Amino acid sequence: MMVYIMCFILFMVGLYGVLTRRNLIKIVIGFSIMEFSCFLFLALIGYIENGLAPILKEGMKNPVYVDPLPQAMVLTAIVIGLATTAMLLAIAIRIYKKYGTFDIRKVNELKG
Amino acid sequence: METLLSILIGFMIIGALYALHARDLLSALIAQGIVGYGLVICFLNLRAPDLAIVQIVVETITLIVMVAVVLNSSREEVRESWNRNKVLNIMSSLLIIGILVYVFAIMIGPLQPFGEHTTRMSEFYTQNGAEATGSANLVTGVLFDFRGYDTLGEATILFTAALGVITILRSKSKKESTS
Amino acid sequence: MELTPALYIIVPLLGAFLIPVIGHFVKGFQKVLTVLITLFLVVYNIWFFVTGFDAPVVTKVGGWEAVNDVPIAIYLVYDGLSAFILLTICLIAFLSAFYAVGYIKRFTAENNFYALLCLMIAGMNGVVLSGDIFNIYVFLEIAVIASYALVAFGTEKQELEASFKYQVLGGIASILILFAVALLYWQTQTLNLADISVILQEGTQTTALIFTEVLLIVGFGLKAAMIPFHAWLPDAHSSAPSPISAMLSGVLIKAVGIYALLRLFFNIFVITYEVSLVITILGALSMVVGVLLAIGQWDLKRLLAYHSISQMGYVIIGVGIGMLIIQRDGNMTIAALAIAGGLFHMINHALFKGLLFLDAGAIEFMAGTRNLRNLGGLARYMPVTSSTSLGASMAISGIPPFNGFFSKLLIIIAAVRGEFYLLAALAVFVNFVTLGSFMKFMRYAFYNSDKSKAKLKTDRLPFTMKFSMITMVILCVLMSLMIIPYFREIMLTPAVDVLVNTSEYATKLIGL
Amino acid sequence: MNGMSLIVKKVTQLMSGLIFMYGLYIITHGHLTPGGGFAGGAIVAGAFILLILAFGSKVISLRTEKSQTSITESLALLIVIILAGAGLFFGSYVFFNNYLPEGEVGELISAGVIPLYNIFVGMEVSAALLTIFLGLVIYKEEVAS
Repeated sequence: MMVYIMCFILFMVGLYGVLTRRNLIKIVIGFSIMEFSCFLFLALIGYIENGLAPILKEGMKNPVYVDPLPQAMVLTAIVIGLATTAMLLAIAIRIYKKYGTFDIRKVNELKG
Repeated sequence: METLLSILIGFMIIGALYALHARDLLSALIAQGIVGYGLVICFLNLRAPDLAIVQIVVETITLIVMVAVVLNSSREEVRESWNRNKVLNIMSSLLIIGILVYVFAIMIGPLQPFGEHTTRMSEFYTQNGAEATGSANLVTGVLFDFRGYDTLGEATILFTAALGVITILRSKSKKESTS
Repeated sequence: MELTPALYIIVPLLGAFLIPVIGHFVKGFQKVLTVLITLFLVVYNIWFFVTGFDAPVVTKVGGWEAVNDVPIAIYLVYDGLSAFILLTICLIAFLSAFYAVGYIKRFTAENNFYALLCLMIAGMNGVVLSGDIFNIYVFLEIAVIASYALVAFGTEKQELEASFKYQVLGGIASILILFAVALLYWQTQTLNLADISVILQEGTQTTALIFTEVLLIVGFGLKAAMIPFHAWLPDAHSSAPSPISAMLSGVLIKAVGIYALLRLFFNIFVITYEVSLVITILGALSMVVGVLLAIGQWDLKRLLAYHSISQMGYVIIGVGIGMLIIQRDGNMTIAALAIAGGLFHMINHALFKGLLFLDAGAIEFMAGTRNLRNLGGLARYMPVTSSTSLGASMAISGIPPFNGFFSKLLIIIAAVRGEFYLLAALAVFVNFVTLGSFMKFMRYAFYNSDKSKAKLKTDRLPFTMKFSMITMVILCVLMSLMIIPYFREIMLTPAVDVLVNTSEYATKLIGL
Repeated sequence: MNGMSLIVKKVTQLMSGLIFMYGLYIITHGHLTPGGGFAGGAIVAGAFILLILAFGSKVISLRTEKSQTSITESLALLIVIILAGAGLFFGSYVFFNNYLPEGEVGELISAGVIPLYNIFVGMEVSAALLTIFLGLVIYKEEVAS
């Protein structure tokens, strides 16, 4: 259970970063950390003790493979994370151009 | 195995904390690299070579793009003075994180421990997946055959993001002659 | 030809991929294609209803049959609830796309706009059709990433800020949902919703399951903008271009927020008292706080956005009362009535709120501002807009000939008969505040002293914008017919049946 | 963005070809060895990004390049969805069917449509990543000038 708890701590660190940092780039970093912890969590779930990587080899008798399904899910999730990061960065540099800063306390046109 | 992974994740947590608190944005990005590449090592230990390859490439490209974004901008992190409020904030967030982690640790108690995973949906994938799809790499078999629909969605998301980025970053948003 | 739900996803995706290629060379192609695609979807949907389908229609993607009753493929499930929400999505999408033909002319990069609109439709259809929890996550991301880009379409200061806020909160919600999916996979070793349901109905309520449910409520609650999680909605919905505001307020928060919550908490998890209480309380909070926040707004679209939160509160208390009654094992007819009221209000809200956002877009198009203080006397110059706004305002504040009255009435009757008197009183109270708020809107925008004459940008609206607005106001009246038993049995009853017979979803799917 | 020094340019010339070939290998052997369309596509995009970084953005016309990559990604995805939908209209009337013969496990030409999906998804991923990168670079140039 130790690994899962460590993984959750990593998740909370990312969430803390997203919610408390005041710099746009730091927020993007916090997001990446949260995503990484989710990927790790999925990969941890699929692991089987003494399992083999899920690639077929000749001449194995009754091999035990680790679960390939969470790995396929993580592959999908990695690409989704990449897409999210790209969108956030595009907005961030556009905001930098308009306001001249990455500080979100200065970005407050909308109120109420 | 479990201890090794825990130590690795511990290093990743330290890297993450440094990344979130570094003064200079460039060093923050490099510290984020610790987390990303640490994840690659974890994937290799978890017998997931496909994930390791994808993660190492994606992490590298993300780092390049983020460094390119940060380089010509102001790299200084916004200064915050140390006062009573800040200490209070840090204490309260530590407390909340502690409580949540404790709750999580209790809540997941009844589930299977690490390494004793059983399969239900992927039973068929590991037993007969290779013959059924003809692919020796089971992950590719799952990705493009059993769950090919997910993969279509995933490629579409990347397409959406590319379209979104060039839409957001276009130079003029409104046509001139509307009046 | 056999009816297949897969076309709901293939057709808009084909459109989205064709537009950047052919639209690059042929002028005007993107508009025609998008309108044709959405029109096709509406016709296809109505065809489904008319021929009467044998619910549920299940497509196993890849053709993999279940092994020992364990499904191994992704299922596309088209049942009464999916059909109902798909009709809402396609109808609003068609009218918004047709409206956009006239409205978006002022902006550059029209190709990207229409391609992203198609992607958003495909994403929402995918969420509604999917019978696989990870697949729901993937298609949800398509819809929300497209909407992030569309909110920032104008690339002004406000739009960028709103989009960033929306992305941060939406991203947190997505990651929480992914984490919950991982936890569910850990507990059940499967991703198929029907299979998960079978396992969870057999097993007991473990602590890990409660944790998962909390994560899912927070995640989808953020997407649906229930009250403690609403911070992004007013900014995002008021900053987007008007047709997109209509889509976001009208269908996106329902398809990716409310629908997912309904499907998961009615059909998959065992309904517990705590969860139904939490959902009802969140709904009541949204209803009351949303309307109170809306009173002080002078920005037209912001006012409408806050009313969206409040009206979604009606939907949520409708289904929440249904859940509470089912859990109490009380009278199933009252539960069905409450759920029917909630679902009916969902499609009504899509129509009248979409129409109001389109009207706001027309006002902005003509007068160049959406601050109510600077408007006035527009009724003389914009007869179509003012009359359709009047209809929509009457619908949203529950005045009899319009659809809003009947759905609110159903919810209130169900609340009284289920002995939730406080909720019924709150619903009536909120309705009066809404009425007051929309009287203010009508007065300041259309009937006050003439302040805006000098600033009118153009003197006539494009035909496509007028057409969409008029069609919507007619639909607002026609929807009242759904209270008549014949129409109710075609559309509303199958959707309600899916939710009331909670475990039937799994039993029908597993044997296939 | 200016180019880098002569040494970097020479090394990049040598390396980028190798990286490109490695990406192609990863894509085409996706069903036999670790990797596949996503990893290989990202590696191919990496080779191009390396070239642009080393030689500077003045060597190529960024805008033409961007419109080409964005058309490429649309076309690649169009082919993927046509491949997937083809099963719906002939064959067994199933969406996403693997309708080509599976062949023998372990051969290069095997696994039915999976290698085709790998190739076109790889194309899509590389084109999409390049589009994102070029979009950011073009925006930076506009801001600088």
